[in-house]
Amino acid sequence: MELYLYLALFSPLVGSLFAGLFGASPRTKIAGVVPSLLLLLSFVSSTVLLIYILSGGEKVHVEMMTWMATGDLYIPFGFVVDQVSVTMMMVVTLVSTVVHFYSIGYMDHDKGFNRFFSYLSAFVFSMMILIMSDNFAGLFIGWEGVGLCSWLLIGFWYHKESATWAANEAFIMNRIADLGMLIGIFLVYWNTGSLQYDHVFATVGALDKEVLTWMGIFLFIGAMGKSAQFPLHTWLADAMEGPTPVSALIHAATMVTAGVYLVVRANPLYDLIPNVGLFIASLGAFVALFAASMALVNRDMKRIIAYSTLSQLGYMFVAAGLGAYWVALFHLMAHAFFKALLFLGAGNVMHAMHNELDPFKMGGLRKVMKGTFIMMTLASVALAGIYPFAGFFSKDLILEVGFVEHHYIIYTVLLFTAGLTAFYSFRLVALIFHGEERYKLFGIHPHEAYKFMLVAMSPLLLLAIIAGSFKMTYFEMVTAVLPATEYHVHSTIAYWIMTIGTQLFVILAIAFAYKKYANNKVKVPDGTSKMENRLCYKILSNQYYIPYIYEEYLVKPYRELSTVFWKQVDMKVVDATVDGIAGIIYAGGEKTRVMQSGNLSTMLKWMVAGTIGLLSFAVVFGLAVRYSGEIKTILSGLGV
Amino acid sequence: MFEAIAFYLFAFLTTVMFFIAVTTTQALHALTALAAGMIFISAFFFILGADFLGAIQIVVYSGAVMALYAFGMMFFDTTRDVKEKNGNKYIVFGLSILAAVLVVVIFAAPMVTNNIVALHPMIEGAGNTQELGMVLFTKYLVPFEVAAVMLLVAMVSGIVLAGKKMDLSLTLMSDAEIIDAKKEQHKKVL
Amino acid sequence: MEIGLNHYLVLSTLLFAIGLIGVMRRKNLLLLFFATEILLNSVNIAFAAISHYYGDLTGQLFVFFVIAIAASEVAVGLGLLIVWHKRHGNIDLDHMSTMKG
Amino acid sequence: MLNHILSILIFFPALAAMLGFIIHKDSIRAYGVAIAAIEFSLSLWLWFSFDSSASGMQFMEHLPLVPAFGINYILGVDGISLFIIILASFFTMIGIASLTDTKNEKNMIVTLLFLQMTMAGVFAALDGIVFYIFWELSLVPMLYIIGAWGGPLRIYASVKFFLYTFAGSLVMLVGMLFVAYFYYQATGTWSFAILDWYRLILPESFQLWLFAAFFIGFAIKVPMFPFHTWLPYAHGQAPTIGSVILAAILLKMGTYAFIRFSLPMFPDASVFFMFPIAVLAIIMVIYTAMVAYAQEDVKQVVAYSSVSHMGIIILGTFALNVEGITGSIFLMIAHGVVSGALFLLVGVIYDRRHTKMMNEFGGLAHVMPRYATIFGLMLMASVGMPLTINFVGEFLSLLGFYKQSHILTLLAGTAIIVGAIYMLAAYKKMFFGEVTNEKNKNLPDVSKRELLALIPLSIITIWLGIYPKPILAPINNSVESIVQLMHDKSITNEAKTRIPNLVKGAEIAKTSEQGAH
Repeated sequence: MELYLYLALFSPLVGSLFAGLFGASPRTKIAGVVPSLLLLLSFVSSTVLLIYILSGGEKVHVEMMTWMATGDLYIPFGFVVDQVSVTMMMVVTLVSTVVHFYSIGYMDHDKGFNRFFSYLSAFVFSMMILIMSDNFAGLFIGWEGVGLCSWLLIGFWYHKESATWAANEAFIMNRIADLGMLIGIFLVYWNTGSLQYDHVFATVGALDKEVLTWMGIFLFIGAMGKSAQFPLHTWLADAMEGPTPVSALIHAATMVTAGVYLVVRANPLYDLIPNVGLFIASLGAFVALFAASMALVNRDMKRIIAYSTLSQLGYMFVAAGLGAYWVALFHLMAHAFFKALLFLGAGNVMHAMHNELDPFKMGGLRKVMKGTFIMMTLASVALAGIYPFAGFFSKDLILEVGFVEHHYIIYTVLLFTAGLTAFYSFRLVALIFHGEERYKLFGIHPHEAYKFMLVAMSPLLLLAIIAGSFKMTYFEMVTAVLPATEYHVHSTIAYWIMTIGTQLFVILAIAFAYKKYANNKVKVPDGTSKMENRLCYKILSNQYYIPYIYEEYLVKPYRELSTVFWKQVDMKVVDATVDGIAGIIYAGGEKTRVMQSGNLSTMLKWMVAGTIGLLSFAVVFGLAVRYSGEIKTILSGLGV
Repeated sequence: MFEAIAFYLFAFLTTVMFFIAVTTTQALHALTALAAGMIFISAFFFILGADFLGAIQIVVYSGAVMALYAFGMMFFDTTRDVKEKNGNKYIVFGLSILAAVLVVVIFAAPMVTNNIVALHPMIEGAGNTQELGMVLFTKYLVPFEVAAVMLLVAMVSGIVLAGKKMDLSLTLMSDAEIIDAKKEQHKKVL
Repeated sequence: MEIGLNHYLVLSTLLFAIGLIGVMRRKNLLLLFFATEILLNSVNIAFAAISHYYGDLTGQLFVFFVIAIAASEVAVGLGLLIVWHKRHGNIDLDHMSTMKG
Repeated sequence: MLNHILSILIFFPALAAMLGFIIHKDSIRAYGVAIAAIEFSLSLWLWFSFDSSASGMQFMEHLPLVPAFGINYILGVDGISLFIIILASFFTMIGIASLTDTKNEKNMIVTLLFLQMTMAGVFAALDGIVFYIFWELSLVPMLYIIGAWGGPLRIYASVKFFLYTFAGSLVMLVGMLFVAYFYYQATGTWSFAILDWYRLILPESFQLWLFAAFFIGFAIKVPMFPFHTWLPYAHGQAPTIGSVILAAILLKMGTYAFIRFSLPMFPDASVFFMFPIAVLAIIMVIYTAMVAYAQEDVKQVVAYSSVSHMGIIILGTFALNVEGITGSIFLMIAHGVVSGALFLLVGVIYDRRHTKMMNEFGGLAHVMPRYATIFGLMLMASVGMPLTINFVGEFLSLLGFYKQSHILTLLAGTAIIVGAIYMLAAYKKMFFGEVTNEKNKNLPDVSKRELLALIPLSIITIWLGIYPKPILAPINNSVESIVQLMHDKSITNEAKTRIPNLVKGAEIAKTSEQGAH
């Protein structure tokens, strides 16, 4: 099994290096095909591992080599495949294989084609390290690695100012969270003496509650950055500047879920600190609602999906925070499938619309893009959580968790958010595919994407539809390592009322969205309509003014403070002090130069004065030696 | 008693002479007073039993040095009053007295009076000159020779420095020649 | 009225002070030399007295060397003085300011 | 020959430099590269014959200079100094190899070889006076490099550099003399041997003063806030090769000396001053990172980033445990590699455009993709990306200091944020966006000669990031002996608790002391 582990782990790296070799040369198909095939290999290996684990195999644990060893610290490159990581491996390799093949078509005309595949495969490699590592340091390698690749990929079109800005923002914001993560790792090390998961989680129970709480908080801060939880969420929407396959892979399916993975992975820790868990759940619920509300009015197709991702991440954190780790992981998996599908569909639309992102400028595309239309609709249905699609099984389960755990506020918030989710998803679908063909106003001639791109997307479609049916298999597998709590509403009637009520609510929201946006009266908004001038619309469309606040109250002051530090403090205080000291000596020389008047008589007087000075020294020191005992007593009396 | 009287007498005389030497406006007076002071100082040497030094003091200082000064003064216009335009007398006197007081304090400090062991104790029954000679030509032979060489060098340099154009004798020259020589000298200087 | 070392030292100090006064107030270089001679002599007295009272000949030897040095100093100094006088026509200290910094 | 390899390492380049004067101008470059390559291979040989399982000094040489005052020519290396010596010879080699159109090339190469002598001397010396001599001598070639080949303000910069560091080291010299005097008082014999000094147990009050005296000398060299202002001038005016050597090696003298002198000699004072120094280090990290962000000149960004990273090194040093000190030594090497590479990279663009202002550039990634890639790699190393060399050092340093103070480590950890901010901002200004300046349109990408210097550095950056063990293990052994020595020597209870006791290391510490004789 170790062979498969290494295959799964390193074939993306090989792919990345292979594509990297062509980095500077002009576009060659092979630079895209080879990494994709290698990823397929990785996927197959992961599948083999999954089957092995499913058939009751022991977890695969290898230690490749020592990384750092000093003092008591010992960090190896160790990898583990257990029920949790194999789930993640499946998700990552599957989605990335699909995205790779899709990208061969999508990036067809881009001159950075080779570079793109190099970055993308490097990302997959980092992600694999993140999920397969058997210790926190290895996790951190992957954690930073995906951050780096995300920076490279968001800023892929580096000639665009907005892209590079977004890349830097994402990187720096992640870094803020990574600091929390790092501190969490330090805490773990100094309290348990190791960073290996096995050892840490075995000893964590014996620790002080306060220490555990801090540990949990700092690790979660790390998770907040990667998973773009409030208040570190702004980067995710801006990250949509990157190529769409990147958004599908990194900013929907895999990287952003790393935070959830971390919490799930550290479940023995979080089990011991339910308070932190509750905080995580509350934050998750808040983010779910918060992000969904922003998605309601946004006019950027990709941003809408990004906010939806954010919202779904909130769901996952609710589950993870409430101790339903397997539910969180399950939703993570299901979400990865339909959200990646949604993004790839959006990529097709963008291609067709020549990179137009405003859905109000589209409309009626279902006639020309049948395949994409079906896929996006089904993905949206899955996202909305309609039976029997994947979302129903995973998302409704989270609602149930909230209900069963008696956190009714969270439950209500999530339920409401489910309605919002359905609304904005179908608002998008309606605006893009139904109604009048508004794109004609802009002189665009849309066309369907390459066939093989649609074929590449089909596995995702299939999974988005049927993933729910794996629920029990999955449950049995993963609960070998995660707490096996089943969440059932006790009374059957209440269960049915809840389920049907939710379904009805969601369907109503969908119907409302269709009614409002799928007709021919929809016009391209020009800022004059009544709704656009409402306060709440403005707040929502400006993302609660949070980016603005960050820009005004964090970024600008930082920039100005930096300039002040440089120009005022460093140049005018610190350096000036040093120069001042030198200046004093120099000026002293200039002043005392007058003493050297050249007049011998004056100089002789100075000589006498100098003699007197020396003689006085002799007297003073003589006296000091003579009376040293007395001086010491006086000084000690003064407390010197 | 005799020693005390002699000490105070000569102390008074030297002080006065030296004081005249530094304050008078007449160069000749100063020279005379200095020479007298030197001779009086030799008296201290005799009182202290350092006969050899006393003799040297008279010979070298009062004789050679003073003679040199007297010669030197012949070059300069000594009849004229010496102008002393000192800005602040208080500084001069203040500094000097301060220095004197400090020196006294240092010497009077008890630590100086203790712990001094003679390196070259006086030899009983030998004259002062003999004693000095024995030390000087044994332990201090090299410094002595160096001092001798130094004196020789000083003598040569003194002659070389002062003795340019010594081959011209003013008394043997006619007036015209003297004027020419002076002109030539001025040219050189300029 | 025993005359002790301190008497000599005080005398020596007094003469030293007089010498210093001379050094500081004389503007005529020749008279300045006189003042330095006074300084040297005052120290000589101190040396001789210490030598006497401690029964140590080193002091007297020092005096000897000081006198030798004083003699050479006068020889060289006067030579220089004469050269200077020949060049500038005066030996006034205030005119010697080529060492102005 | 192995018995005298350290002397050979030190004096071979100096002799070669003197011979260099008679070499013809056209062949001086080949000569310099050859000498530096021999020197580098000698240092590699040193490494291969180095016994990395031992913690004490190796290759000791002993030659009396002034026996009456215990001044001896003592040399030796342990895991701490070994790699810095190798790094120094390595940078001399690639520095000479990558020299581009320098006027008076001969003088430059001769100067660099002299500089190599002083650098090897500083890190190999085990006698206070010999150390001091090399320490001061190292100023002279650098002064000459800045003053003769620098920018328009070169005289100001070089004089400032010289006087500032010189003033600091004089205070250090006074401290050294006092330690030797104390040794004389305690034992009746004079000794300037560092290993002898290690055995002195100084009273705490003496330690505090001596620590302060040494601190001033070292802190200016590091340079620590607020003594850092000579560095931007020196870097700003120095030619590329000067900046590279200055950042890669010369700055490390300060931090190395902290570990060699301050910690083992004054353990109690180290504990006493730990928090004030940590606060200074944190100010250094954050403040200079912010200043770096405000810079308009890319070389100044790198210069200030050096100061910022040195803050982490100081912090790791004063963690006073094995993890932290090992990390800080590793970070010295890492920072040497990375900042050296960054200065070389800045030199590459300066050679082409003769400006270092970032607003002159933009969109360079289009024009010079290979350059952008290598710069990106070094940038990521500089911001501490895992699997690059810097991360190992930074991680260990911060990890070590976390044991001492949580809050301060949290503050110092912001280095990874602020570091990312200025580096990414600089990278964005230079490489991203459209090519706006006409002059940049046809810039040639990195040449073969430049790659010769940059590729090895890139390889080291990644190789040691993934597999730091060959370096980490010897460092670890030597550090363990030092930490144990500190623990054994410390007087105050505070120090006893702050400095961990490594029971297994006790034997090693003793043998290293005996090795001194």
